[in-house]
Amino acid sequence: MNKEAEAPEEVEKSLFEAPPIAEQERMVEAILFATSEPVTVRELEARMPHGCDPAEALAHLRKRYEGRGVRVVRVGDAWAVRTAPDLAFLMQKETVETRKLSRAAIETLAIISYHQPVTRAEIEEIRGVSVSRGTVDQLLEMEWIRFGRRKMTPGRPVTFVVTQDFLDHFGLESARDLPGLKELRSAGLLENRPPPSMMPQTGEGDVDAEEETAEGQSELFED
Amino acid sequence: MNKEAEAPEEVEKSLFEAPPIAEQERMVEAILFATSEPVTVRELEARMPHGCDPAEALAHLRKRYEGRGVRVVRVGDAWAVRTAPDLAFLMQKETVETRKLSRAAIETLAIISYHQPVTRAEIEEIRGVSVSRGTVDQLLEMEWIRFGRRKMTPGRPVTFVVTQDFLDHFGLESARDLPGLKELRSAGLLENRPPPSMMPQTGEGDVDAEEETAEGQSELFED
Amino acid sequence: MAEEDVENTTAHLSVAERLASEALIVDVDGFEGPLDLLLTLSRTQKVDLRKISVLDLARQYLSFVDKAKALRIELAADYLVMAAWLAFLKSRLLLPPDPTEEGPSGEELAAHLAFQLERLQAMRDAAARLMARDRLGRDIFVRGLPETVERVRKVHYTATLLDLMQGYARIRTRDEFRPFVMDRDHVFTMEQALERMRGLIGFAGTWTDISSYMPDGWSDDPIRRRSATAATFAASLELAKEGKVEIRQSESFAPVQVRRRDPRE
Repeated sequence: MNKEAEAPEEVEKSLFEAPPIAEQERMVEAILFATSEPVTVRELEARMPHGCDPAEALAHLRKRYEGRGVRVVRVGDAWAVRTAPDLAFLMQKETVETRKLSRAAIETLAIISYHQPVTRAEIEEIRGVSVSRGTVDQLLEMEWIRFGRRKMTPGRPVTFVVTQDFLDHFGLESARDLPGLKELRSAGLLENRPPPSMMPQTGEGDVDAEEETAEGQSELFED
Repeated sequence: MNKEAEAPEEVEKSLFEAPPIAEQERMVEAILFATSEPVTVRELEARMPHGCDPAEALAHLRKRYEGRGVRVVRVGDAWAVRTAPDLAFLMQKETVETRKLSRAAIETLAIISYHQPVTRAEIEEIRGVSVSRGTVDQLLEMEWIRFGRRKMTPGRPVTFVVTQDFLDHFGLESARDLPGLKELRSAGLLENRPPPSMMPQTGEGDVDAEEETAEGQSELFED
Repeated sequence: MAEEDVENTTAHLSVAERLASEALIVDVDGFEGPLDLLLTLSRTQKVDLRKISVLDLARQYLSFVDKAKALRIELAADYLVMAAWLAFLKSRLLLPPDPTEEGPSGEELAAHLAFQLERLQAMRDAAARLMARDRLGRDIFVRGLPETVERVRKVHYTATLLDLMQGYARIRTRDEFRPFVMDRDHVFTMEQALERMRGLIGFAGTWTDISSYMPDGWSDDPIRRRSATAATFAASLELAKEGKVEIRQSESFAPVQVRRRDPRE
C-alpha cells in the first residue's frame, strides 16, 4: 500500500502494530472464557486491539482445545467455550432444570427450526391444528424463537425463526446443522406444498388472530 | 501412589480403574470451568470417579494453562479459572456512540480556532451568550482545545488554543489554514472591524484576539 | 352410502382394532387435531406412510367420529370438518372419475393427505431427535463463574469543517442580520453618561460647565460630540431629577452648569 493512497483511518491503525497471533489467541481465549454468552467475531474485533484477526486466532484456539475438557464451539456467527458433552456426568451440580415443554411446543419448535422462516399459518398447516398463542409465547419467552422477516405474501404475515440461544442450547453451529435436515429436504418434506383446493384448511379460525399479530408486529418494530 | 500403601477401604476403589491422568485433567478442566465458585480438591475428588487424583490432575492443568489467556489460580483453598492479569484490559467493553457536536460546542470551538489564544470572556463576548463550563470541558476532554498562555490583562485570564488533534481531525496544517477565514472575510461574512477606537465596548476584544492569533500561532507551532 | 360403509367397516373390525378405537375415543382429548388422529390411526396399518391406504384411513376416521357421536363426545369443529371432507374424498376414490368435474382428482387429494401425514411424522421424529441432542444445562455447560465485563460507554463526537465554518459564520453575521442595529461606535448613551457623571459629581462642589463632563476623545468628531453632548445633558437632567445635582443656565445658549447638591440643604 502506498502512503498517498491510505485513508486517514488506516494511517491511525498502522500506528499500532497488531499483536502476534499467539497473543491474539490468548486474548480470544480470555474473552471467551470470561463470559457465558457466545461472542461474535465482530465483538471480539471491537474488544481486541486494532489490526487483530480474531477469526484466525479462533481457528488456532479451536484446534488447541480439541479433545480437552472444554471446547471452543461455534454458535451461529458467535463463539463460546463449552464443556465437552462426554463429561456431563461430572456436572450434576450444574444441571439446570429446563422448563418442561409441551408436546405442542416441542413440535412447533421443530417445525420452526426446520422450516424457518415460517408463518403461524404454515405451522398450523403442518401440524393440522391451530397453534395456541401460549405455545408461541412460551418459545419466544425462552428466546428460542424470534420474529423473522414478514413473508411477501398477501397480508404480509410475520414469520418465526430460531435464535442463537436455540443453537446454543442444542449445540448446533447453525440451523443448517439440524439433524436429518438434508434427508428431510431431499424427501421433499420441507416443501411448502399448497394443499389442493377443497382440502380443509386447518387453523382457519385463527386467521383473525394472525392478522392481529401482524398489526402488533408493525407497532412493535416500526416505530 | 503405590498399591501396597493403600488402606483396606481403598480396595473397593481400585475395583474401578481410575481414568488416565490426561482424562482426569479434562475432568478437572470441565469442572473448574463450569462451577459457579472456586472448587476445592476435596470437592473435585467427590465429583470425579473413584481413584482419581485431582491434585495431580490440577498440577498438570495448571501447567498447561501457564502463559495462556486464562490461568488456573488458587483462591483460598480452592481453585478457579481466571483471566490472565495482563489481559484485564479486554474485560472492558467499550461501546462507542457517535454523536454530533452540539451547536454551542461547535460555535465555541470555531471561535477558539479563529481567535486563539482566546479567553472565556472573549468567547462569550463573541458568541453573545455565556459559555457553559460543560462545553469547554467537553472540548478539553476531546482534546480539541487546550489551555494556552495566560493573557497579560488584569486577572491574567487563561486562554484556550486548539490542539494538534483538532488540526488532525479537520485535516488542517495549522489554524491559520482554516479554510474560509479569508473566504469568509471576502464574502463579507467576517466583517473587518475599524481600527480599535477608544470605546471600551464591543468589538475591541475581538480585534485584539485576532491580532494575537498570529502570536498564538507561533507559540503553538514554534515550540 | 357412507353410513353403510361405516357399519361394514365397524363390522369387519377385529376385536383388537375395536379396543384400539375405543381407546382412541377415551383419549380424544389427547389428540392434537384431526391430522394427529389420522396419523395415529394410520399406525394400525403398519405400513410406510407413503404406501398408506387413504381410503382405509378415511373409513377408520369416519367410524371414530361416529363412535364419538354415539358416545356423545363433543368433537371440535375441525374434527367434523375433516370427517365431512374425508367422506367426500372417500366417494371420489370409490367412484370412477367424472370427466365433467373440475378440481383435483381423488388420488391427488389422497396423495396430499398422505404427504401431510408423512410430513407431520417427519417433524415429530425431528423434534424427538432435537430434544435428544446434548443440551446446554444438561449435557453441556457454560462458564460457571463468568467474569464481569465492564461496560465503558464512550461517546465519539463528530463535527465537520463545514460545521465549524458555518458555526463561525453564524456568529459573525448575527449582528448584521439583526433587524434594528445602531452603529454604537458613534453613540454615547445616556446610561454611559450617567455612569460617568455619577463618578465625577461628588467632586463638583461648585458650578461646573457640563461640557467638562464630556468623555475624552468625543469632542473632535462632530457626530460623536453631538451624541456625547446630548447624553451628558440628559444625564444631568436625570441627576437633577434624582436630587443629586442642581442645574442652571443663565440664558438661552449659555453654557449649562451643574453643581453637587448637598443632601443637608
